[in-house]
Amino acid sequence: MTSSFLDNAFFRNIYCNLASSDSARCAGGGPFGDGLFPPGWEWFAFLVTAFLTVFVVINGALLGVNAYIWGERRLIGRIQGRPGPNRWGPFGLLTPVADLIKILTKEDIVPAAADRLLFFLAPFLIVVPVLLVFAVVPFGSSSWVADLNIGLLYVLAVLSVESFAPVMAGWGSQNRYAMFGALRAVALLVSYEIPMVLSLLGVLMIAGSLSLVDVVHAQSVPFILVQPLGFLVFFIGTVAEIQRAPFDLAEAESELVGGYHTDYSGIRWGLFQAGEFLATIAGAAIIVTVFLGGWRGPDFLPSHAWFFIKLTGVLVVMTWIRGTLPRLRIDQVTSFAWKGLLPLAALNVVLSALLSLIWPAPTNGELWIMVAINMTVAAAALIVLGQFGPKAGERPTPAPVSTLREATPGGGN
Amino acid sequence: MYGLGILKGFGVTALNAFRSPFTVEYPDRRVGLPGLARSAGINPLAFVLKRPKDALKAVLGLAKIPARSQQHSRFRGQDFTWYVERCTGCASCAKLCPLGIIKIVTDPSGRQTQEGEVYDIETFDIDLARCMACGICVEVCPYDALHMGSGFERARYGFPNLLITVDELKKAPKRPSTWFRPQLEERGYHPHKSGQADWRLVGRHERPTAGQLKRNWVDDRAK
Amino acid sequence: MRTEPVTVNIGPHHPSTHGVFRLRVTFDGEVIVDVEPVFGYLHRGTEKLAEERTYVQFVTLTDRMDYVASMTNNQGFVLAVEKLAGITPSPRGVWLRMIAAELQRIASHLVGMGFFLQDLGAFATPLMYAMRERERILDLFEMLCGARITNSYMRPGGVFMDAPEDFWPAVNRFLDEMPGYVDEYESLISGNEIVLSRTKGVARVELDALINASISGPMLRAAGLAWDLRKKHPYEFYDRVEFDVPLAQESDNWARYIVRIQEMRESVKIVRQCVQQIEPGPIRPKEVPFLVRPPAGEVYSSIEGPKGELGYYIVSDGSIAPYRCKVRAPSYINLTLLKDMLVGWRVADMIVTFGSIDINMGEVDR
Amino acid sequence: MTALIPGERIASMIASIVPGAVAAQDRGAAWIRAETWPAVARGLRDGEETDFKFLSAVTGVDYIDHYEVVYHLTSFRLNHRAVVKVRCGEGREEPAVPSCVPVWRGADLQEREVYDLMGIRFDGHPNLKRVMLWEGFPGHPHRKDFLR
Repeated sequence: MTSSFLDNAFFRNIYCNLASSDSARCAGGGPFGDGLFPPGWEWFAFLVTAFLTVFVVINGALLGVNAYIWGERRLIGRIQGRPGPNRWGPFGLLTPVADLIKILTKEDIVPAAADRLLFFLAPFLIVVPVLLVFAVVPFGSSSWVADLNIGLLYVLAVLSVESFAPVMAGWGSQNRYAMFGALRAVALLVSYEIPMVLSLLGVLMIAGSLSLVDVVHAQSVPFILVQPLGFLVFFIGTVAEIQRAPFDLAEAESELVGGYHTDYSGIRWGLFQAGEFLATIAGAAIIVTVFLGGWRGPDFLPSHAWFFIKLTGVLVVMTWIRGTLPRLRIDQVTSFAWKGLLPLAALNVVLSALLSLIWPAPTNGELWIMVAINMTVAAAALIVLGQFGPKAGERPTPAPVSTLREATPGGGN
Repeated sequence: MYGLGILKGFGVTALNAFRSPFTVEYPDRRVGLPGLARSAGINPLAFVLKRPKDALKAVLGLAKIPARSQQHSRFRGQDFTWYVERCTGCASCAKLCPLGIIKIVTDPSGRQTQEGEVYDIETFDIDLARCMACGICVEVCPYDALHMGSGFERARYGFPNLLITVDELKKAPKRPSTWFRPQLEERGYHPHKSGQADWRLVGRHERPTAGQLKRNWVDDRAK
Repeated sequence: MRTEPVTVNIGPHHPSTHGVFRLRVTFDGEVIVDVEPVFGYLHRGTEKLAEERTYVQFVTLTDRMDYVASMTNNQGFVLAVEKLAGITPSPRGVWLRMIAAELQRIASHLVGMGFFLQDLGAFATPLMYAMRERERILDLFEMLCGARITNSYMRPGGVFMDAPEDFWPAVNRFLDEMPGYVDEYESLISGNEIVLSRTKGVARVELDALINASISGPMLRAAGLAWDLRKKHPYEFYDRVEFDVPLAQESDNWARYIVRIQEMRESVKIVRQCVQQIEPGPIRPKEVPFLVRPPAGEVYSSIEGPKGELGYYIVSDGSIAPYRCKVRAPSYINLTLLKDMLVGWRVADMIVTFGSIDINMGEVDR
Repeated sequence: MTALIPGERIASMIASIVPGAVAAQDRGAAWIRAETWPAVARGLRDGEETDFKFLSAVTGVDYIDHYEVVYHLTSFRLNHRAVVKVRCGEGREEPAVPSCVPVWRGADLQEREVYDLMGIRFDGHPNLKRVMLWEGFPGHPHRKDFLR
């Protein structure tokens, strides 16, 4: 562990109050003199502080979910010409609370044919991995739970565990709508994982580290400028990975009613919703950290404020996308990943590799040269790829209707 | 280029996000300080000085003012307006109701008015649970005794409570809709703005003078 | 790998079946292999009810068939009754009927377009925009006849009540703003590459198949056949107004959508001309009694409803009620080719195709 | 204007397609013998001067002593319309008409509806099942003797 939550002054104070005997971390003792625990009990103090940290982060994330649900509903309401929820509490701020109470008091229905173990496990599996992501996200210049040296790898690994949950839910519900949703979710997650990981490679080459804290430190120029292609692919990949519009076809309430959570009710359904919104926030946090310079910003605001401003900005853009775009079809989604995003990501990797061969440890000026080169290549690549993409007015090849119709049993309708 | 159409769509939604919502919030509307001050009819500054408590509430987003959609005077409401003074008990409404939900029991009273013989109405039940507000009963009423109502807040627990009886019809506030009553429109009547309408107001004809009555009932018959 | 087809019941309680409609669909993976529509969840026996109701009473029941286009339902019925009973309607009543019917066509197409986009998966945004304008049309209807959805505005011989004075400025304001709103939908939807790739070429049907299957209305015009009863059989005063019949050639979901969008523009043009040409006078002839008593005989009269050819076949035996009243419901007959359109496409296309046919279950089941 | 072909004219047209097919005629319509109906339908659809490619409506009417099926035909090219009726035998028992689904696909759902609500059987219909009501519903509601 290179550094941990004890870098944060707030938690170090707590720790040092509990265990001032740890002279390595608490030079000069705690602010309030001797610690609570005698020497030899540092491990317990560490445990208590760690628990406190996790408690703060998890509850912060869940509060963030509530705030985000409110914000998204208000914003989409305004986009659609409605006021959005404004009845309960000032400006409707208590609406998520009311929703939560409603969800908690609803009947928990379990289908008779359900595979109960899978059915019960799935909602938890969708929430827990996302919460784990927040462990490595640096919220401020010295605020993080853990600074893993394999932070980015950890994020991708943990997020890919999440793709089990839709399958478990879909299979466990023994519902055909749910099964469709589950299979769609898996196809989506598998397809978008690859361009996402590839798009991060460029960042790693420039930053020279997998640690998210190091990535932020390396961004004297935000990587959205240095890695425009990488950002584009990663942003689209994230939106697809967390299954929000226009990639929400695993839920697709107009087609599959609710997708893999069709049969869930009450708090289990609520966990799915919470998981989705948590994933959105986590995805946005990763985007902010990796591409938008994390907590960095001019000094007139504290580093946390910069992080949350950027996070809010990304979330607003995601909500805006959701309010505007219709859904894609499953074959279009996957072919977009393989034919559109994957070549872009691969190009980005090659380009970044070449550039990092020239400038192994780029200075600020060299970064700006990279910005210029990358921007040019990105624009050229998008224009070239746009020629190959399905243009307006062009028809996709229809499915072979005639052969299928012959196989159809029975006559007309 | 590919993607330009999508960007155009983003422009449309962003533009709409800054327009004011078109929702009519019923029964009340949340307002900020300017809205509350406007509804009170004074400027916001004076409002803060005069009613600081309400002003604080408004700033916190908790103030509300009653709101209601602008209903046209022709709106076919649920509650019927019935003028016992004009009704002769002819039961045209009951006969021509497409669903047969009006039940009338009459008794000859022997009284005469200028418009015909009057029956005592013992029962005049309108089963609102099945009423589809088509207004044919109003259309066929020859003496303008029955009018559509202007209300729309008649939600009740249970179907029997939706039955309008003759007593309720008699007691109900007289706010007739101007549906199929052009004479009310000509007089500028609006059920929500003009207050209650007297039975003399709502008829198609002016009240005949004594001379007209004599001409109608005595002179013409003598011919 | 051995796979087996899966049969799924779409509906009757499904968010995208536009009412209580059920489809028994067999899927091979995501691909549709077989479709069997199941109707009747909203069957109310309207045609039977007509046999026990007078002609004016039945006007109120026509509202309940296609409840997003009640004005055109009324219009079709009163035209049939007028033809049967030999009533010449008052000119002002006819103009008012045309204004109401064309406004209703806009409203119906707005609903069709909005739900089509909703089925595409747009998070209710185009639907909300469509409802915003429909709301204004319903306000106009409230001015005309006191009701927003179930209007029962028309009577044999004209309409039952003249438009109030505040109707005319309101309708002019609406007509001035509506083309701008249509432009807004177009810039939100028509250029959107996702919409294009989802709808172009999907559920294509040949024109000959459409004609053979008695499909009418925008679906026919989206296949390139300029068949519009307002042009070909100008009932009311449609020969006195100028308008174009929008056509598309592709006969796919996109063509059906774009034809509806263009028809809204044309309807705005028609209403504007009606407002200019309307003349003062009685709204219905004094001599038409409330209890219309047509001579014994029969009549088939059809109009161009928002969803297709809306026909009424009335057999009269000389009494005050029709002996038999049959409604040629376009929504119902337009579903004839549903299976041919859907087989071979995917789940998502099924819902979108369903939206593009623009049916109304009240009219399908009657 | 969509012209309505008078009964006499349509009767002579039908007679030229299938001689002896017309059972009766009046001002507005022509009655056809049930057994000749499929051939007549095909002729009406493909004929040069009839050209009834579009079947507007199929209606069943209960005339107490017999049932009738009324076909409203439209031609887009010639912009005219005709009414053709088929009488379903005598009496109220077992009314049946040959189906015209092979000629017009559009008759598919409409014939099913007539079968469901009026109880007229369409021989040769590929999928003659009830539409609005469920299988096993007693009676046919559009018949005049149907009691609620």
